[in-house]
Amino acid sequence: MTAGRVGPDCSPGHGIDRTAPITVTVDGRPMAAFAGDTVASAHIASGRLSCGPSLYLSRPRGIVAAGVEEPNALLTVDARTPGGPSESMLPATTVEAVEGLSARWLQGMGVLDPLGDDAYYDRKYVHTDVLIVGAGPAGIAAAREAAKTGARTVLVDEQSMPGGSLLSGRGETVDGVDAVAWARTALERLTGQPDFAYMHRTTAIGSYDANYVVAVERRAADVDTPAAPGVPRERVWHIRAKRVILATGAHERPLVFADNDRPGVMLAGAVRTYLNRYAVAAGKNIILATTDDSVYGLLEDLHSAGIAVPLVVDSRPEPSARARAALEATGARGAFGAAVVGTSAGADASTEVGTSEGVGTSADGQADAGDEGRVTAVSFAPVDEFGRPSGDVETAAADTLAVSGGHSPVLHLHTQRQGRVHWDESLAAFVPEAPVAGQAVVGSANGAVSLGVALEQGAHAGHSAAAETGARGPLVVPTASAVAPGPVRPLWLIAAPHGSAAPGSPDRDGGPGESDLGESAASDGRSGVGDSRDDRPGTSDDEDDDAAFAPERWSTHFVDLQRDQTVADVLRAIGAGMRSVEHIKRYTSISTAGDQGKTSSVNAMGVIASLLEDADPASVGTSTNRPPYTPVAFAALAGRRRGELYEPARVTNIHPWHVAHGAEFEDVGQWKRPRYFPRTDEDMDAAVLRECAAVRTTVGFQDVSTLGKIEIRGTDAPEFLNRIYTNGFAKLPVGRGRYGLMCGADGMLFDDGVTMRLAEDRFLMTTTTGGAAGVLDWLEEWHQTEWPHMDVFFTSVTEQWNTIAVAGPRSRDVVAKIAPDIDVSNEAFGFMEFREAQLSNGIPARICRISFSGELAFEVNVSAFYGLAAWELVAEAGEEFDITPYGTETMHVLRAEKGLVIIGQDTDGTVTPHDAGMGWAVSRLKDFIGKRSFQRADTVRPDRKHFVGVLPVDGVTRLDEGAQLIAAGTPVTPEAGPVPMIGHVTSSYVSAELGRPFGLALVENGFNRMGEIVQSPVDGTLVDVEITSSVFIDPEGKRRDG
Amino acid sequence: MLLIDCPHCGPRDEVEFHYGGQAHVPYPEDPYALTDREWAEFLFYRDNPRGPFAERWQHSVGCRKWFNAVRDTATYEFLEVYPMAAPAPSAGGGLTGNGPVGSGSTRSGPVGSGSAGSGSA
Amino acid sequence: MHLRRSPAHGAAAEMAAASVAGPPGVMLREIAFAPQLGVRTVPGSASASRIERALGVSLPSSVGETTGDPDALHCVWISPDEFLTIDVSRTQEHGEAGAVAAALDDDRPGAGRVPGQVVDLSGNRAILELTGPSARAVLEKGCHVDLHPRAFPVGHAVSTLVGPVPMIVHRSHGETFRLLPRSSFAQYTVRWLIDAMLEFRTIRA
Amino acid sequence: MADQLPEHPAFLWRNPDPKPSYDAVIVGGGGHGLATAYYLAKNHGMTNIAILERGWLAGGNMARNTTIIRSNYLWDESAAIYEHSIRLWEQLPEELDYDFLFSQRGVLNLAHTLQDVRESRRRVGANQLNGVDAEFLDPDQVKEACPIINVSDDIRYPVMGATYQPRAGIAKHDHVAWAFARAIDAMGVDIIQNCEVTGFIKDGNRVVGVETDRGRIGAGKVGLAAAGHSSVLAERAGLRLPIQSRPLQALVSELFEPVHPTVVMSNHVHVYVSQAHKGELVLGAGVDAYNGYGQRGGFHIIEDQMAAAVELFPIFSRAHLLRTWGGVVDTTFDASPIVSPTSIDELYVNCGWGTGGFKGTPGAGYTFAHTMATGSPHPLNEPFLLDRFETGHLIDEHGAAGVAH
Ligand SMILES: Cc1cc2nc3c(=O)[nH]c(=O)nc-3n(C[C@H](O)[C@H](O)[C@H](O)COP(=O)(O)OP(=O)(O)OC[C@H]3O[C@@H](n4cnc5c(N)ncnc54)[C@H](O)[C@@H]3O)c2cc1C
Ligand SMILES: NC(=O)c1ccc[n+]([C@@H]2O[C@H](COP(=O)([O-])OP(=O)(O)OC[C@H]3O[C@@H](n4cnc5c(N)ncnc54)[C@H](O)[C@@H]3O)[C@@H](O)[C@H]2O)c1
Ligand SMILES: Cc1cc2nc3c(=O)[nH]c(=O)nc-3n(C[C@H](O)[C@H](O)[C@H](O)COP(=O)(O)O)c2cc1C
Ligand SMILES: [Zn+2]
Repeated sequence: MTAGRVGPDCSPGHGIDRTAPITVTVDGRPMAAFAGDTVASAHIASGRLSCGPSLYLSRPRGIVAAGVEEPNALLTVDARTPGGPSESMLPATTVEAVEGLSARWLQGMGVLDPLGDDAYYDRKYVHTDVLIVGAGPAGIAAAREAAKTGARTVLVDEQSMPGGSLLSGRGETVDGVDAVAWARTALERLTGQPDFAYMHRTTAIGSYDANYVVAVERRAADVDTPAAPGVPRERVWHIRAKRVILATGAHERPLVFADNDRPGVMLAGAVRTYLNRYAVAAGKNIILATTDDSVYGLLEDLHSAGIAVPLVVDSRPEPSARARAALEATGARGAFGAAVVGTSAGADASTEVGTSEGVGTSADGQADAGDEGRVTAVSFAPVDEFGRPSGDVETAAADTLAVSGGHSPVLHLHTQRQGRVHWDESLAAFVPEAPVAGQAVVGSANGAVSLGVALEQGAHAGHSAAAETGARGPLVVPTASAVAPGPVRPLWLIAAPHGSAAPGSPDRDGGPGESDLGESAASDGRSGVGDSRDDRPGTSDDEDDDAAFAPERWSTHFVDLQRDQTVADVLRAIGAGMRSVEHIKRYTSISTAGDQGKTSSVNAMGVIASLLEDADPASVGTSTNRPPYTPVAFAALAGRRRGELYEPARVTNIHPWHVAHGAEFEDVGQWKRPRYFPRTDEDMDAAVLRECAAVRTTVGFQDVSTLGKIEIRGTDAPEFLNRIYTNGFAKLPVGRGRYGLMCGADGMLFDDGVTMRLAEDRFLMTTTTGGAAGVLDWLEEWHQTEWPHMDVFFTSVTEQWNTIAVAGPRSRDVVAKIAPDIDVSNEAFGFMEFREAQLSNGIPARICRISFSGELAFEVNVSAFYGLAAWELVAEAGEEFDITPYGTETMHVLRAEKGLVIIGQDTDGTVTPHDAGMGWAVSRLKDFIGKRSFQRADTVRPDRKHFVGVLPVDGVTRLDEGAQLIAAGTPVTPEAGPVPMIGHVTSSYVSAELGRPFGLALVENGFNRMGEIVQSPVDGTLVDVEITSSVFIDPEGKRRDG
Repeated sequence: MLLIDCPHCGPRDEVEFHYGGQAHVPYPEDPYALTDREWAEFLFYRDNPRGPFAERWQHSVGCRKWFNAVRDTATYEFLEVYPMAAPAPSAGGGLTGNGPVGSGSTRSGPVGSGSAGSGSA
Repeated sequence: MHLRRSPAHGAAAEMAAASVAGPPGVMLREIAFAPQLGVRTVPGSASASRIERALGVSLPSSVGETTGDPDALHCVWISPDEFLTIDVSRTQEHGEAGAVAAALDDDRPGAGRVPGQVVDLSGNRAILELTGPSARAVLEKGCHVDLHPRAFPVGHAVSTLVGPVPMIVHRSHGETFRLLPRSSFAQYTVRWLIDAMLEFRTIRA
Repeated sequence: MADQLPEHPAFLWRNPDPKPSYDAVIVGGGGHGLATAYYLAKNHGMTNIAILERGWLAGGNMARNTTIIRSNYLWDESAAIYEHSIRLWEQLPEELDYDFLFSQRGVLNLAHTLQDVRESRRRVGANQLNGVDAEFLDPDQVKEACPIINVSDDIRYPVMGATYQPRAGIAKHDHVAWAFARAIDAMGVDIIQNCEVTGFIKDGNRVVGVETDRGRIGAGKVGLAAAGHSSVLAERAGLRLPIQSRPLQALVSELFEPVHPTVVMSNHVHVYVSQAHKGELVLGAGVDAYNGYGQRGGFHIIEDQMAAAVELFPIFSRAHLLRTWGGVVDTTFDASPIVSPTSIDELYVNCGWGTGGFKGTPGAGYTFAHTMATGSPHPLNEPFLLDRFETGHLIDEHGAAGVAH
């Protein structure tokens, strides 16, 4: 008999296809495998157990587990597509073997591939009546009962095939047929049903409020095949379920003894999985160590596969019926009331005992090159009633030690929903206290240790979950032969065989227990540091104890293999004063690695409890499980939110023209707005100067469709607007518009715009581009929550209309051409008026006289379908005047020359209308939102920051937007302390009209500083800046009428 | 992802909603009768209990209607959902703390309606 | 006619190319220029009955409900006092809202003005139509609402999100969903859908 | 073989039972409570004091934050207190004799829009005049400071520049707490864990002690440093605070070999990230929308954060999300803290540090200790009193704190 792959006569090989051989490569070493293998099973099949060494201590390590709980065997899987990325930190036990796969062992720390990832990932939102997590026997039984009622049922399981733990066993039957076949058939039958879905390779990673479960599906066995376009490599499922059934099974725990981290020390369940699922023998000569009955199935399976099992070390004083039967049948020796106290490796050990040649040791007794440090012998000793080794230590040769320290139900998804757990003494495990509302926990996850009970719990849960969603069917409970489990005797901490007392024994005096601490603290509440140092385990007046807790005696008792932390580390944390498991976790980093403590966290609690002499692990408190259950690639969670789909870019109907005419764009909220339209060889400054000059001297046009537009109707609309705007709107005549300001209740400006009165009870409000949605919400909020009695309705028409600003002295000529029906003369068509018109090409339009540049200007509004046509019409009509398209940058310059604010650029949420120089727009007569705030001490201060103009005195320096201002003569010595600042530049441009740079600023007491020279630090020098009015051109407003 | 039972549209995912902070905070009858301290209370002070909390939500991408809910801020569980005009349910006991309780006429301060931005760190 | 441009205008060819016929097919197209009216009124009120008379279709009364003919004039419930009418059998005309809006302003003796609002919104939203056996699967890549026929039967319509875009989703026929995002989102929505449809093209190939 | 973090001291603190009374009691054993006790003892000679912590020490936001330390705030008042804090950080490792991995690796705050650029320049200008090291970097310089950032301009929100504060950085949060705890324990301060304050004992308008689930404890002064739970506590004293408690989430990846040399924050796409000393990427994101004390939030927030991270850092594509969690942050209207006496005599509050109070730990402790010891604020926290909500003199740091206007 050899280690490695075994034949069909020795193993059912549930998980592999012996007819499909493949080759995978690890660290350059090709290995034969079968479809269905994992890299781990292929590696073991190739005769090796070793993986990368440990993270910090560089100790040799081997594969421990057969599933997601694997702490040691981490891989970087090389790119599968040319130019694709590699992926790091994948447990070999979860990487399915596929032809050509190549991987490398890691030392506990991954390497990120700078290539990024072009693979396709996506997301699905689905709803179901019943969601079952886990396709082991309990989950399948639940799915069967739920699905047959017609209830929508989804079953997810992280594995590539159904069956869960059944795949690890053999010979079990359900309803009289082989259990694995039963599972397969059950699912095949269900899969035909329209409202049933079984998703394999799908891990439920998180459980959220109201039964919202997030699951990640890996597409195929291949970790990174060139996916066909649109077929995701991984898909994230967002599942909202009426009922959730957790059938997530249990994870086996290792045992904590000296040198428990050697390659060859494996979880017993994993050894069994490798044997039965993958037809791989982990060793040739295997010792079992256990605290309950769970390893006896393995004993029988190994025996019938012809693998030597000389010994079972069982912590329980007496063999259970199950144990007795299995030992008798296999002829293995049972050492009861005993524990493994250490392992050794090397030729010396292997010579000691041995009927068989050790595996991993070649025929001449030398360790196989790939498996340095592998176990060659196991020491064990009887333990007393407190679990202390108390008797002669025996040593037996073995190449593998299969350990079972008990099983921990997988309750991550339960506790993520704040489900409570309690410590079940008889199982030595945390089990659900009660399920979360709308959920059930079944099978091993719920502490069921026999197949029959798991099936029964599953079936009942599936049946009632469906019934609770209104779907009924007859309940059928699958049956399996019931084996009553024997007792459990947990061992948390097994001292090394030095003959001294084990920790945690109650007869030991002066130990590190909580009670001692309590006493010493109580006797002297202010006990000094020195006193409490004595509370450290390992320091007491008992010399033996001192020795027993010497850290060096615990420095190979590994608690967390992935973080390389031992009992010595725990001792140290406790010695430092830490009592909470949360502190010890953070001090030692136990349970914080990639496996998140799946194999270590309960053991850590057990160890802590023993060291503190607490009764059981529960008394030290549990640490929190957090999503994700297993790690997920960032890219999978980003999904399709990449590149152009990252976030919507909103565009107007005129956008294609802008693109065609070479516009450079600016992001304003989600909108793309043309910033300027450079001509060949023009930079932004040149383009903007040209565009500005065009508007000031002839005519320009801009797409201002993005401004928010809200149509308002109601008899109370005028009054409503009066409350919203700082200035009055009730008396606005029909046919006219008015500029208005809005403040928050705190009195600070937050939006502005022109509102036109279309009829007595109808208004059209415009808002800023970025503020559009917020303003509509603001109106609705006040209406619905504060003034519901008012007759007023609001409808957003932002996208119903495209708006084209036509500005400049020749704008009237252009508008006259495109709207021949209307009289555009100044007398007939006054400022802030509007007209309904038909454009020369037949398009109906509403034309307003509004100016944001100070020039004569019009805005042409057309239904959005016509936006582009109207734009082209304007372009054509304006051609003879050399009409120039302009963007936001030019618009900003033009309005700045006129001293008009841009909310959000010239204001920052701390500016009142008065500060902005718009006290004229604040009504004294009526109340409005924010008005009361103007009476507060800080808002009545006369020296608040005011909105002013700034002119660099040298006439050439363009200040940075954002540049700070200081009073002239202020020493700029920040080293000596803060340099007082009086304000900052909010806007700054070069003006074609003024032939110089200029800016706008918020300056302390600015209205009273006109003409004052202040300074702005620019690149280490101080630039003199004159404070001026914010209005730079045409203060009388003559240009407005053309 | 909370599941929020819009009184008009039924249960929908949290992403469709906008949070509005404490419910039943009416705009003061006469703001000018308030001291600065009292006005500050209206602007900036909201109850912040751990446990049942009467709060406002708007179904912003659905029906756009505001409504009230009592939600446990410790468990995130919705205990009740009710229209804007309905009085605060008695069920929540001290759920509205010392905030003024209006007749369905409610108002959030800027805190409640402030958009949740990024954490700053 | 040539003066009009629909919101997804430039994407017609791409949409056609992305469409997959036959099982597991899914096809995408735009329904352009259909008249849409935004209606604000409370059903059962005097305003509502005037509007219903003027429209010739009754207003739906609860979430999800649509009234009228999905292939001609129909009305979508948006909120207890907000509705959208859509007529996919016609092209919008100038003054589309006029007649119905006028019903609210009725100044004949004894009639009088009533509260409410009717606004032409024909250009406000794009109408995209996703059809085929995989249409639901495409939408499930971004739609939080349950699209199972039991929860979302033919005739059902809701305002929700598809991906990051707010829109109305209307199941007009068995395998047909109409999607109505605001026009400025049309181009993005088309890109998003075409990307989501890719999988089905691949499967067929 | 990876390097292990520096070994912790073998002894940190005692676990005493509470005494019947103390000169001062600090409620809340997070970073701020610990730092307050430290400076009360160190600067004001008060050692007969206790920290009462309802759970395990520093298990609140102190255990949960993304550990970013910087002082490049916009307004003078903020820059002053945060810069003071950084200066204390710079001396603490030595002063506390504890290598808590304070690493001044610099912080980049990215600008993705023109308005971001304006605000960034404004902030940099203000910082420089306030003596805070700061500069504005263009995209190429951003790339130099952090080579793994995608600065190409064909992404949805290209990087248009960044502010850079070289003296900013990170520290190992738990170790910071333990460093303070060890120091104050040694000075005789009692750290009392598993001791929840359930009420306040008053004599007239003066607080004279607290009720706890371990009995009454007398106190000459009481300071609240309970972060996310301040409102709940204050209400028990009959005090209302302008605070809303919100969930804020963060996450870490598995360990990876170092790729990220600095700290990057982007308010616009809502993500911030550094690589901690052990090798895990530490990321934070947006606040969940609603009030909540659950120390958890919604997964959509995490997904948004992942999308932003992968857009900005393509190299993170196949980094693995390892763990997500939440804290409870106490937000104020102006995104600035409150360090203040209250209307109740000898009751003081330190709260409202919201999403950014880790960096303020020493500064908060320093000023709060001063306020408690003397009964009146230190000049540094004078602007951060409760009365600002009444006068309207807010210190609106939303820009710097990340809520875009
Ligand atoms: C996810 C996240 C990321 C963050 N990132 C950063 C960052 O990068 N940079 C930064 O500067 N800041 C950051 N912060 C903010 C920072 O964590 C907090 O501002 C800061 O920790 C608050 O001070 P604290 O440490 O004292 O709070 P906490 O640690 O929360 O301390 C308060 C303590 O009070 C205790 N307490 C509450 N009620 C009672 C009671 N009744 N009796 C007794 N004790 C009580 C709590 O148990 C808790 O331990 C982040 C926060 C979070 C949640
Ligand atoms: N203590 C014991 O003796 C012991 C221990 C283990 C198993 N068993 C036996 O195991 C069987 C229990 O069956 P069961 O159905 O309860 O469990 P199971 O272990 O058979 O199945 C659980 C399944 O859930 C999957 N899973 C776990 N978490 C998941 C997640 N988050 N997302 C997706 N999939 C996830 C697992 O991969 C597995 O396939 C019984 O036959 C029992 O006798 C006994
Ligand atoms: C900077 C930082 C780094 C962290 N690194 C890890 C880590 O490597 N592994 C881990 O499991 N958790 C890590 N955590 C998270 C903590 O384990 C834990 O989630 C956090 O302290 C909140 O506590 P809770 O999840 O127990 O509620 C880290 C937390 C922070 C703040
Ligand atoms: Zn709704």
